[in-house]
Amino acid sequence: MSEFALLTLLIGALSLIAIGIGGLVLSRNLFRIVLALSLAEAGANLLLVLVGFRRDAIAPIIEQGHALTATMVDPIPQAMVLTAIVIGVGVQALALSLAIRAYVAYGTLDMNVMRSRMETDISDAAGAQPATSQHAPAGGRPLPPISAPRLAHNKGAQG
Amino acid sequence: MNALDLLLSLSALMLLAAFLFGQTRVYPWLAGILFTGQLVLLAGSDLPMAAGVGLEIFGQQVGWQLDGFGRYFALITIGAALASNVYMGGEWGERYQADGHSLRWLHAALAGNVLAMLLLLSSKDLIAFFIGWELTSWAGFLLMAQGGERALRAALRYVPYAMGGAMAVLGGLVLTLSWTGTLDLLELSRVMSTLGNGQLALLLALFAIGFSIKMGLLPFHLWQAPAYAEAAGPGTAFLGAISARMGLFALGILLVKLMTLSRVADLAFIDGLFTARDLLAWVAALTIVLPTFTALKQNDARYLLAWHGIGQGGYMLLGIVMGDATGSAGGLLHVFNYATYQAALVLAVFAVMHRTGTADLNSLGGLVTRMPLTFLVMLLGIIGLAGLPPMNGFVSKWLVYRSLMVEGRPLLFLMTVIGTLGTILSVYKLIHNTFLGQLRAEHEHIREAPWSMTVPMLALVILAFVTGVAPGLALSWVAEAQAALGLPVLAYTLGGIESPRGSLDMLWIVGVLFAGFGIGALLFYGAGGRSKRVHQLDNYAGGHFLSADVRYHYSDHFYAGLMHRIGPLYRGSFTWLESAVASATDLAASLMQAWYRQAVPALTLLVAAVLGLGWMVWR
Amino acid sequence: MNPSFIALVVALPLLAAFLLPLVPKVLRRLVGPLVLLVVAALGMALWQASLSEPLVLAVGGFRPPLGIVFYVDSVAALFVLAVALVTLLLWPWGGDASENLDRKQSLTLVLAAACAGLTVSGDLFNVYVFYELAAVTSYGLAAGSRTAAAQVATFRYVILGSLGSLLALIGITLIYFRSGTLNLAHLADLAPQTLHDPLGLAAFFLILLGLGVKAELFLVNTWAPEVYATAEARVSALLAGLVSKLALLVVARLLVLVFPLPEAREALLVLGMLGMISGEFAAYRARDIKRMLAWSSIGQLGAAFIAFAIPGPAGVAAGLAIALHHLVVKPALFLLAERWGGSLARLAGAARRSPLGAALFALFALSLIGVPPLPGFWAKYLLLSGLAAQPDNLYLLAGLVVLVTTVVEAVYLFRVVGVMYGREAKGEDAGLTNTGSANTQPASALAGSGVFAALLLAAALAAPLLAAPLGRMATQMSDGAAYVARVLPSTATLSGAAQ
Amino acid sequence: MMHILIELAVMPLVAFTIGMFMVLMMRKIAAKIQRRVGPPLLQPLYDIVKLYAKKTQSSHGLLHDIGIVMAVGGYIAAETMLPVPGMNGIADKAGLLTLAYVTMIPSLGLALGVGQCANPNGSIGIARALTAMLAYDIPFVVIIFGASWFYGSNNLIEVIAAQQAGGIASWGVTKMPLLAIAGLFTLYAMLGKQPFEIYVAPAEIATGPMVEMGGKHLGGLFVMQCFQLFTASAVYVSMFLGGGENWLFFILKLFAVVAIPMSMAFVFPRYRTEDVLAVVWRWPMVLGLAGVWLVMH
Amino acid sequence: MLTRYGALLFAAGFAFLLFVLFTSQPLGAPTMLAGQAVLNEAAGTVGAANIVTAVVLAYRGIDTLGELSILFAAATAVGLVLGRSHGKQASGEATEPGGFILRAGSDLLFPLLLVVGFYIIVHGHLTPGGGFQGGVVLAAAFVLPVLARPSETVSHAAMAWVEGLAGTAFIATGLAALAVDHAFLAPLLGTGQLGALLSGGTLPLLYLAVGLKVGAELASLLLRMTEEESGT
Repeated sequence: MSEFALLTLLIGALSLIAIGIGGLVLSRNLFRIVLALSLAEAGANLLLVLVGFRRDAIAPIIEQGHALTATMVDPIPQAMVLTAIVIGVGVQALALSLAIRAYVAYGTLDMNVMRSRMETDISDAAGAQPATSQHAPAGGRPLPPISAPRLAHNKGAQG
Repeated sequence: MNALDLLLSLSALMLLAAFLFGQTRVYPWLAGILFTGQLVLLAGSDLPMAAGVGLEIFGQQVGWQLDGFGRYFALITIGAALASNVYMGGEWGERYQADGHSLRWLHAALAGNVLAMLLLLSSKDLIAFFIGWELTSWAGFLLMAQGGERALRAALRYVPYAMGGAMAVLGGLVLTLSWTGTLDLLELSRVMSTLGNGQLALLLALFAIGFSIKMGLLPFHLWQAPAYAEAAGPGTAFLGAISARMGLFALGILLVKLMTLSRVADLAFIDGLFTARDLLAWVAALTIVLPTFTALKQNDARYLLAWHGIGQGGYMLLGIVMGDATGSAGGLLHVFNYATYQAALVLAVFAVMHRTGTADLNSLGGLVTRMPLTFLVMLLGIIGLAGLPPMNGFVSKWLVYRSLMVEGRPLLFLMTVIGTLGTILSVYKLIHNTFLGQLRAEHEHIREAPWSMTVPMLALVILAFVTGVAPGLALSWVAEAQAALGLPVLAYTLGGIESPRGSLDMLWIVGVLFAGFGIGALLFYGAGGRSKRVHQLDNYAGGHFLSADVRYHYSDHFYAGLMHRIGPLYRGSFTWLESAVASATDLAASLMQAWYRQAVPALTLLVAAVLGLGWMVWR
Repeated sequence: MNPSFIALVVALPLLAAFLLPLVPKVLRRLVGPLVLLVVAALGMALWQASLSEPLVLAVGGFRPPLGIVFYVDSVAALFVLAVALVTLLLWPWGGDASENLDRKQSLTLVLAAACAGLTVSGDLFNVYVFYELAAVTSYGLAAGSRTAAAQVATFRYVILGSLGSLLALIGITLIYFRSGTLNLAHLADLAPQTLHDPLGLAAFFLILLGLGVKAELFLVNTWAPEVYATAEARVSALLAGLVSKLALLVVARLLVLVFPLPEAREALLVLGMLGMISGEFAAYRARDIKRMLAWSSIGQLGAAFIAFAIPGPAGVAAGLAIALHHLVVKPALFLLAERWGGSLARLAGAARRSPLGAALFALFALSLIGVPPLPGFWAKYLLLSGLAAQPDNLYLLAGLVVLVTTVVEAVYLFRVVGVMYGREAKGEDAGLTNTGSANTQPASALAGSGVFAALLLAAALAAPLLAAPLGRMATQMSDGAAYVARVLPSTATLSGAAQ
Repeated sequence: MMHILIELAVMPLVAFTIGMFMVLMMRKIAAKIQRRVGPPLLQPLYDIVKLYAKKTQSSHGLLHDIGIVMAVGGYIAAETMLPVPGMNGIADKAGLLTLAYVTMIPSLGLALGVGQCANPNGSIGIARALTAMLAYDIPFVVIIFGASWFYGSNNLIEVIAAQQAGGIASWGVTKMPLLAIAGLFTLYAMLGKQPFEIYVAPAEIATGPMVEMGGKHLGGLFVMQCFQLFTASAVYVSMFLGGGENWLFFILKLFAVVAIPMSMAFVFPRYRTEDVLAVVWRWPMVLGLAGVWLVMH
Repeated sequence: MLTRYGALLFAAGFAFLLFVLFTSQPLGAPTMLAGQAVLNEAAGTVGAANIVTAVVLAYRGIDTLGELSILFAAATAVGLVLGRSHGKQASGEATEPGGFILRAGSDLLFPLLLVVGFYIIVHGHLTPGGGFQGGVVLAAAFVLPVLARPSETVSHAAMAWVEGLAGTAFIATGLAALAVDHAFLAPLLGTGQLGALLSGGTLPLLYLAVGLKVGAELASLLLRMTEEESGT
């Protein structure tokens, strides 16, 4: 495989990662986010395979015709990719199922809307005011000096 | 088991006992006996008292040893605890429990404070010291926090200060370890003064800030008055008498023993314009003046006394910073003297509170006929606090003035005197608004405080008087403390000091003073007609009969003219500082919370990855 | 002790998890705890054995750089023990429909296996696999409270975590690209020639970001408050207490063995400082106890990152002390939070309703802010003295950050203590006062935190005795050369392998 | 021991006599300035005897009496600490600083006595009096500091000896003119005479500390005033005018100290409380501090 | 808008940085320190013609165990997220069955897929393919009928048994090695004739377990989601 082809593959893999991450960051739709994620993972996997590639080598399978000493590509990245793919599948399935449930609960797939709904839910569950409130935190901040009752008209009592 | 082990185990035992049956009637008796035993043990043991147990932990030896300096403070601690304990053991405690508070916890907090302080005072190395320091802080917190909602809130205000101080000390501790390789106090006293100026200045800053917070030196004093004033009665007395002095103890060790005052005086700032020692002296002097005049403004007796407690700390530090025999003796003696009359005063105020239910200086008055013993205690106490003869407060302050005069520090001297004069004004307000003037109708049938309360109060003021007449009694302990610390030792006599440049002999002074009073009495009672006693409620003003239900007691805004002139000079700039720090923290907290509410954390991750990678690749 | 048994700490919980749904109903609830007890016993035995010399297991019997190696030094063994014990203490005993309980128990067991695997694994990619395993189980557990908010929070967590894992995978790819091996010992051996360059550092940074997601590293920890606030308290406890520590441990291993470089330490130091500042300050304004604890744990982990950035055994000792201390304290606090739940304001008067719980909270708070003689102090002491001993000013700055944030921490923790011991909510607020919601198990939660408190107090009493083993463990862990020598007895075979 | 007992017995008499004539002199000077005749020679004594001899004597309680006793007794004690020609009392055991604080005791005694009377006007007066004390004592201690530093001693006996050693040239007033002027100023404020008499407010007695004082209570205060005049001027003489070589010179100096500034001060209108603070903290303070600076450099 | 361009810029920058890093040494000539050693030894010690399989199941067998567990965990987690509490398992309304072609096709394909799947699994150690690939085919075989006839559900219990037992089998094989050879997951039963179906010792057995496990997990994942879809 020529240098050019290898570089093309590398650029392809990196582009997949870039597109995936870019999509992940920019999408607000939950399903698009998951799709972007799988795109980026595909890029990473491709990268991994590419790293194990060896010029002028065959697949690491010993066949009857070949000598045992034939040049083979690195088998370890291939095994790693196999694992990585399966991991990706598991995570995506989980993400999708969460998306489904969230959609059922909130009736939207827009991340921003969901996030604000979630914030409200958290605050409600905690019985606290929403985070935007300007009130002092519960329990009060460090106290102002406690002045005796009739000290009010004598300002700045604590020196 | 040697003496210190016994002392500490007694203390621990008491803590355990307080937890187990602190609410019973037996406990105060037991604690009284144990405290007395501890006092006897302390006074009777040979110095230095070394603990039999020691630990090695993370390569550091941790041990305990009590020298003359520590013993001096330990004696005061246990004495104050004993008085508080007796006070707590009687009617006051019953009322406290009846109000729904836990006497068990109060006793436990007191015992815990004593144990923590003993551990601190007898520490042999900085680790043991820090352990004692933190235990003291948190035991103090426990004592402050009891006695209701306001006490709790005031105690919570103490937390950032205490922690800030502790962290400054811890920072100093690890830097010390890193720079000198040791934490043993004895070893450090040899090596610490050989550090470079920069390192020493940083250590001094860290430790001094930590210790000043405990002591309530400016500008770290704001927590102290509410925290001490709002605590449960005997707790206030104990805290006021000795708790803040742990900061002085630590500063004494740091400045005199470890760094040596001459080395501290070497640390010059701004082209030698002033040295670290000057700075400390001035902080002490300002601590005398500002809190004292803040006390003058207070309308709650407890707050008034607590603010004075802050101010009086300044005299002690100033004396020690002067570093000569007279000044340091004065500073150290003031610890004891102050403890005696402050505890008495606080107990007296709480006795009044016990009977009347308030410490508001605008709702009392005329109680002198109702509670004469408490009045006597307060009278002697305020004379001590104001530093007038014949009480012991005069002696220690006199020693400090004397030192400032001899050392030629006119402005510092002026500050101390201003503080004393402010104290006189403020304590007169205290006694006038409480005991003099018009008796309120609702207080007409009030009785004297019970014996369980008057006895410890009287014992304390008698002690303050006796050591005022014969300061040599207390000065023997002080001389021992000075020797242990490596200060020049004061040559004292029973009556004070003997010096060609001006001696002080309290035996003679008090003798003459009372002779003068005697002659005065002779002049007054010996001549002229007999005077007729007018009833307390039989008063006229401007020719108009004042019936008891008309409130004419002049209490509010007592020094109006003075305040008009000096009020603007101290208009809560430290309060402003405190709230500025709190607001800044709040702002930082809001910013950080905003960080954790960002909409697309993945974007942050991406940006971070790119920046980090770029940094790693092209650095 | 036969090193082959090391494999059991991973295999047994997995086996139990696989079989759990098939076990007869009567015995089903016993399986998990029993297996965890066995793992704990194994961990104990391993710890005993590894204190003198680390144990190495070549899984499948393949010689080290080829196959995967499990390496158990005393630190790893201790963490195996901790994994088993903490999981046991936070075990989901009930409170759910039977089927979901099965699932939660299975997931918890898998999580325990993944955590054990993380501690013992000596292979970079294997670490990644166990990390992902831990990640997926934690996602599942976090979503297990089955509220919509939890599901959204978990989704966000999944996305951030997956992106992190992706970065970590790219980092691993980079390392493999440069060095051609995945074995940590082998990498450590090769690193000075191959990996101590921008590429190696870039790889380290990517892995740091990736693993940092679980370790609540600053920049990638924004999930923590959301997830901890929505997940069940014991799940939050597991994530904050256990999983974060193991991710941290892996980062520390990588730092010590492969990247003992000033740049790597600086990165860790800076991120740790930012984590401490952001976490503790955010907690300062927290209004509900769960998020407060989440932020607090971010801060504590920041401290641990700072500690591991200190070179040499001192740093490792400090890091271990902080991590272990937090491992005990934070789960206990979350358990207490489970008992109370809700906003801080609603805690008013909690001390009256539950004096023991309030006292425990105060105890843990004191230890967390490092009040001697509680263990938290010794951890902080080790951290600070380690920082102070470094000549670089950045370390001193880190020390300052630790000190300042501790003050902030004390303020907000004691604000809570103050609320609990303060007056009860009155008037219109009284109706809000929660007396424990229906789906909590106050008694078991209190018992659990009681056990943690007992551990804490025991550690406080035995602090002088614990110092020596801790030092030994730190020396063992920080000795990269010994690791290499132990795993790869002779470097000659390596060059043979390279041919 | 014996000589102190003698001094305790004799000094009140001496001080009373001198003080009484000082009062007389002041009233005479005031009369001359106001173009009046002024009181006869023994008028101050008549006043006191009259008050003591009053038929109706009312007391507001023990503390009311004790306050007077303390006020008088404090000055008697202070006199014992002053070295006068032929008698040193316990001056070597107390010193200047102690003296300054002992002289605060009468103020406190008076304050206690007035407080017991439960008259708001009295309390207001005491608040003014204590404020005034705060005002004049601050420059006063600066002056004490300067003098002690200059003489290297706190002991009045040594201070006087050092001054008498070289005649007028070694007197404090020539060595430390600034401090001496500041001291004179302060002394005036201390005596509570015009224009600093706001706290006593003799013309409107109903709003001052004296409001509930009648009979021998007021008589006691008159006695105290005599003591006060003597004590204050004696302190000044000891510090700046070389003390008493013999009784004649001593008495002359004492009268001069009171008379000279009084002649000038009497024409000023009375200061309000806060103005007392401002005036006393400004001029004597500046002079005093400058004097201390000069002395120390 | 700024965020949008900024994000794109950073994504591109990330790719660019990676490009710089990955071109810092020549591609296509990997260092292969461990890889080459595996290539040299695998045939002899493991006996699998497909060296990737040797790596997956033998050298990095624990990775594979982990990965199976991830699938298991994901499936369990999905069950936890989607699953209902007792009694509401079945969906209420009957769903429309698929068209004739789909139904007939699925009937036709089911045995075929089964055969192909198992073939790929058992030849995993010889040819490209193996438990994962075969497992996916098996899963497809079980999901296809559900697509055709949505109302017919596959028994979760049976699926659970397969999942559990397959996983157990994998670990049990490893434990057996521990018992026999004192090494967890060590290859047992000799290497056999290189290239033969019954070679590579326990490798085919492990792959069978992997295949069944993967198939069952994936199938249950997919089925859960389809149930959720139809149930709402």
